[in-house]
Amino acid sequence: MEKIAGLYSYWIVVVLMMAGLYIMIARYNLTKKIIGLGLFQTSIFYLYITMGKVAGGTAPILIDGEQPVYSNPVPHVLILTAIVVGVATSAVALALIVRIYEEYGTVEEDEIKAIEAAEPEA
Amino acid sequence: MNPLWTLVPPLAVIPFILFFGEKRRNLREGSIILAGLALLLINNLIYNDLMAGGMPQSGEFALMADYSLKLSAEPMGVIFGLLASFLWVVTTVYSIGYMRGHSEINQTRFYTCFALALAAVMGAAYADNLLTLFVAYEVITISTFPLVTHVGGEAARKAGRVYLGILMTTSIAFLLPAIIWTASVSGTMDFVPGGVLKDAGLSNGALAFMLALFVFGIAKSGLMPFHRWLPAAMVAPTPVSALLHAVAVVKTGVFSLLKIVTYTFGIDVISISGAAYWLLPVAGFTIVVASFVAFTKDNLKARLAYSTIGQLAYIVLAALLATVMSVSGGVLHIVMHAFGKITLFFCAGAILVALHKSEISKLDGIGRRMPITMGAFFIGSLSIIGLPPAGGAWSKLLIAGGSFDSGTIIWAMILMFSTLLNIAYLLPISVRAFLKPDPTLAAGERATMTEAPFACLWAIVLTATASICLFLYPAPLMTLIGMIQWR
Amino acid sequence: MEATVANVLLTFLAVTAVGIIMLRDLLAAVILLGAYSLIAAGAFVVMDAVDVAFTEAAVGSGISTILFLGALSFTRHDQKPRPNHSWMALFLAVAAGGLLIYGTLDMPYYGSATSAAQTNPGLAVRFLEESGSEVGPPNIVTSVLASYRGYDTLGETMVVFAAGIAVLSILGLKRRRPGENAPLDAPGDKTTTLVVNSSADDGSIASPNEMKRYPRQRHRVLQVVTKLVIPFVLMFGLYVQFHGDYGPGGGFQAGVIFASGFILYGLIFGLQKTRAIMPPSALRILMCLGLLLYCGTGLLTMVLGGNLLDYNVLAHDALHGQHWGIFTVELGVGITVTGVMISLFYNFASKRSL
Amino acid sequence: MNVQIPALLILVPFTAAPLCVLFRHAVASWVIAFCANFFSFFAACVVLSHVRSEGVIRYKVGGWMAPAGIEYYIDTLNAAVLVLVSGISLIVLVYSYHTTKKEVSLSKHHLFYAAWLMCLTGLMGIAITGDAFNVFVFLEVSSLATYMLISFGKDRRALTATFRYLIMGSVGASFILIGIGFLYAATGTLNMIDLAERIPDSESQRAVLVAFSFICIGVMIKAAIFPLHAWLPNAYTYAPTAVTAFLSGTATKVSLYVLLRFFFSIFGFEFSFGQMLLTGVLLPAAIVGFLLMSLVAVFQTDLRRMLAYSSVAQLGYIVAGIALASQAGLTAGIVHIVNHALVKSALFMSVGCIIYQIGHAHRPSFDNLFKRMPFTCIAFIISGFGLIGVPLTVGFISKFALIEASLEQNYWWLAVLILVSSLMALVYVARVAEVMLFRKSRQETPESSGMSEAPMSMLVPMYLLIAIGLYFGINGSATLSLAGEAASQLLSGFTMELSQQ
Repeated sequence: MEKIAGLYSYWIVVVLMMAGLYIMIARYNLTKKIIGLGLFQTSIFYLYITMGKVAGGTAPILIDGEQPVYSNPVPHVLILTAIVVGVATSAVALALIVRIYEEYGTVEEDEIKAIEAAEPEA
Repeated sequence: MNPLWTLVPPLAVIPFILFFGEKRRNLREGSIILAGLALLLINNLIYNDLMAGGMPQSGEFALMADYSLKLSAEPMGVIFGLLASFLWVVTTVYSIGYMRGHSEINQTRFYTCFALALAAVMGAAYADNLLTLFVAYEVITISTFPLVTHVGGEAARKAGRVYLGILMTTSIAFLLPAIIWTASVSGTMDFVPGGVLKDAGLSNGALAFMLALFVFGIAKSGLMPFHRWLPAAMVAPTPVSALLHAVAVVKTGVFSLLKIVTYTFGIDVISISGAAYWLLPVAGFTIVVASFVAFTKDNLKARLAYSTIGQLAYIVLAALLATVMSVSGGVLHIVMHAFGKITLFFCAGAILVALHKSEISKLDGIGRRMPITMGAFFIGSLSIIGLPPAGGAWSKLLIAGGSFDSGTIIWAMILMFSTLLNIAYLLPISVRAFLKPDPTLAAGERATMTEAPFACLWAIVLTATASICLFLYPAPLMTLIGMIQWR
Repeated sequence: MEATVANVLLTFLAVTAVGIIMLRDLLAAVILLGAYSLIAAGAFVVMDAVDVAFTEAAVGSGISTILFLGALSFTRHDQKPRPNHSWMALFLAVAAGGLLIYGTLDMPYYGSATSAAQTNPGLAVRFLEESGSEVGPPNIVTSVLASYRGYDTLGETMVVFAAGIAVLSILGLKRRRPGENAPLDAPGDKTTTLVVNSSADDGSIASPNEMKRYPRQRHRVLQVVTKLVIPFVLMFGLYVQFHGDYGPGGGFQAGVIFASGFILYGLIFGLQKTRAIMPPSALRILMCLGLLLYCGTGLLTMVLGGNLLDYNVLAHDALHGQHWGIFTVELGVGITVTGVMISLFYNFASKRSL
Repeated sequence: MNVQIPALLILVPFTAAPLCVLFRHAVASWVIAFCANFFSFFAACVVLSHVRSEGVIRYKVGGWMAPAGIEYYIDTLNAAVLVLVSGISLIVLVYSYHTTKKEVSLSKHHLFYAAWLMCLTGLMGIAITGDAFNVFVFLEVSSLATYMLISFGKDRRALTATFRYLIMGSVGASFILIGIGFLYAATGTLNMIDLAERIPDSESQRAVLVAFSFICIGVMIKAAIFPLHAWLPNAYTYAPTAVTAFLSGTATKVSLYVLLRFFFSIFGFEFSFGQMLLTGVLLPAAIVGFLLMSLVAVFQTDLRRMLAYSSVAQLGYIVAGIALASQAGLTAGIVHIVNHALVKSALFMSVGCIIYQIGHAHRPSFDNLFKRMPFTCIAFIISGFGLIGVPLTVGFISKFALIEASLEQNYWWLAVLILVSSLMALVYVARVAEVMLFRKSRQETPESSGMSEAPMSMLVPMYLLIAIGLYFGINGSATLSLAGEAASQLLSGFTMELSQQ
């Protein structure tokens, strides 16, 4: 029981991650894939932050003259970086989607494949 | 004399060939002949060093940490080096006549690859270890590929595919693993008198398997079933066929085998372990079948090609018998067969250039048009058959003797049987040429002399004479062979 | 209490995720994703990650939603229905998830104060106990981000920069040619008649297309409110930028907020007017300048005899040096992020307003 | 050696990238990129020679002692990777001057070279660092730059190829992120050396195991190891030619380096290969990879696609060497990383020359190629030999080492399979060579008869690379001893007696 309470949040986060991953793999719509990627990455951020939490802790900002319990700042720093990376990737992917739609007239993966298969080699 | 010098003339001449190009043909070919003479001289100096009791060798060049490229001159290599360099000069002279007479295209490329191949042959001749030998072996394959496909067109492309396919495939699939295996069990790749596998702790079965890998991996020796490349390669211009496919390429194959048998396995290891037990019948089979196939071929070069396959199998047989006498015979046969077969190929080329004929059935009566050529052809045939007064007699005798030495008479019998077949497929050509009437001539008309260009003729006479000389005066060769350290 | 709140939020997240999977309308899915990020940001606050929450709210539910909408407005809004389910994908996801859950089984429990991560004297403990005296800023996240792991942040800034120029190269922002005036965007493949937007008395020029897309342009109320709000947004951005040492915030968040001021303006008053205020070439220079400021700080520390990004050498006193270093570095990040974010918006918006 | 050189190695191309964008001038940006890259290459050479003579370099970024700060950890392996990456980039950069002119619109040249520099910075940043999370950051730098570079391809399929790479690459990167997260939870540290020390004592061994698996899979996606290679063929086929040549020699190689670092230095030999049965998973994947991909390559008609599949196959050899997990196998794997990079970049460069002049690389539509572009054809054939493993080329050295390593463990069947795959390489190279040499034009048009070779600025770098390849093919002991050194360092874990800086 203690285990379930202690690990519950991890498990839900894992499920969320896999939901994102599933969308990325299973959905044909390219935009939906990127939505999945967003979901996936946000869940990973959550995983990290969960690790850094200390029960009864407070945000890691030093307060003069007090010695409270601080949560671990390291995952926060890492995730700040990861968020930026995530949005950067999404931006590039969305730009690509716009261009793909311009070129192919569709953003469905299987339709694009069909169009490409009809094209001559290189 | 450092054997490394032997690589210099053929490599150094390549820039000259490219520089002179098609425009200054005389200079181009002159430079090749000069290089050939220089190479012959260098080989001769090495021979002198060896006779004076030295062991000329080059420095080591580490290709990989434990394995290096190294050249050294031992008697077998000197024989092969002398042979190849001598025949290079002769072939160059011949090909000047042939290529011009036949107005071949891309002669510069031809001579370049030719020189490159020869440098590689020198490397193989003086290889001091398996790695060097393998490198040279592959370079020969690649550098002769453009020669095989020289004439272009679909047929040449197909031939090239077969040529490269079989030679590269076998060398990568069998020879390379055999070499690496040897290295990993014995810790060395060097050629050592008496072999390196004596104490390697391999079982007889493993030894037999390894030997089989070597024998089939060296497809240049033309052993069946990996012989198809040789007839295929006959689409090449005749000088190529002559030097490369009667001398350099195929002889590199059997020479490598002899060297491996002597210096990697050691003849004692082979004869004691019975490693060759399963391979001898393959050689015997090749000897007989190749002779039969040759018999059925009407194209002169194709017949010669199959004859070569059979003759090479003699040497393979000699190597596998693994007695002192048989291996000596094998080494000798390299030389004897080289002179005999190159004469025959030269003659075939001369007939093609002079009369544009390549089928045996059309050769009736040409002996009167080309008496010198066909006379040489006859001498060459004798040498291949192994009859006096041509050199082939000695080597065949030694190999047959080796068969008795090893205690089985059957191989000697196969040799004799194949000799009969040789007679049956070679002599009729001379007979046709000299005795049958020329169908193109009206009755009573006298044939006019239409010999090949002088350069061709000169080469033919030289090699035919050499064949006879080798019969009369084999002593220096025998001395060299006697210097091989067997154990 | 905290744990309960976190778990409730987590459950919200799960519901939202299911919604994202199920919804076929992409627009709704994008909005849900924004909501997802916002809920996550809320949870981050509960878990004491205020800086992360700040960033996630600004980026995940702000910028990234805008980008998604930009892309969507250009492509289709709905995904095509597929009859078959992808069992393969399901299997992969379940396998990976199963593996992860297996891995969590002996992980330290949520909130554990004795886990390896919390007690490592080299990292967490050191940062908590020493950063005040070694680096200075009360906000430990800022110390770690800009100083201890300043090199990571350097890389992160380059990622932002890379995204900026990648989108620029992929979508190919049309450049204003010298001598060409008000119709800023030379029509590319499509020809559009530019009309003066009569309802906007400020004389803004918009294509009919753009008017259709941005009907709010005509809303006087929105315009007024926006004009009132924007100074505060920008002010807040500056505050976040320079107050990052003391509270949550820093260059990245500040850049995003600053940029969002411009984006807001762009949404309400149209792209052309925004471009007149903040021309694309200025953005390009901003993007580069920020990154160069960061690199320059690194070079300067090396010239002054320290290692790369060793701020101690920047002033006589180590703490002062750290202060200056963090200040410039954060400023660099802020400038680059501002430039990139506005540039991203321009690229997506200009693609369709032509 | 100046102590700051490792930092400058990264910082100079890093700074050069925004400068390119700032100047916005095509030629100027090329010059900036060239100078920066040249400096990096030079610095990498200095670092390599220093590492080999003086031992491992540790550089404290920000002056903070690891594990609180980030540090560079440079031993022989990553110094060699740095030299390789910057060297190949430099050579291809010179080569790219003309192809870029032809393939990328002039107004985007500054972006192109900036992306190139960022990619280079990212790759070198991955190689030099001693911090696990920093690997992720620079991986993303290089990834984003790579996406951008590929999307410059002229064919519209470049876009979809980029997108697919982006999806797979992001999954890979996210997996790595998850893995690093689990590692952090289990050990509380991010520094590689610290990780190596703490992993055996961690109380969360399951988490470590999961971290291992996820990092493995993530890196393998990035390295395009079979069966996770799906992004590679299209990406290599439709990217601008110079980009393909650049990436084929660097990107996957750096990912392999990361794999080696995690397998051997961080998780340690016993963990990776003892408990994890990695040999049972990795080796079969490698074998199926090189056999199947060689076979697929045989049937390709587009040269670049063929070479792309061949790349996946050759990566299989490297992985096989790694999976043997012995000094000899590791040496073979590492030496093949270098050798294959040299060969494959040269091959893609020669195909790039063909595309530059003819406009396509579709084998059945070549005619009279040797007459038109003799130097390019010779370059292709010589490099092709390297792919097959003909003696005196680098391919021979690495294949020899690999076969020897497999025989050493009595895996004779592995040796056989490697040879079979080499034979398939023979087939696909020979098919191209044959067409190049012998296919005559079907209709004699004036433009198809004369010689129309690619410009010198493309041929010279290509031949330079080939010459380097031949040099290391003939003097194989140079690379082998380097790789051997790197392998023994990997097998013995992180070196602790260091020249701290």
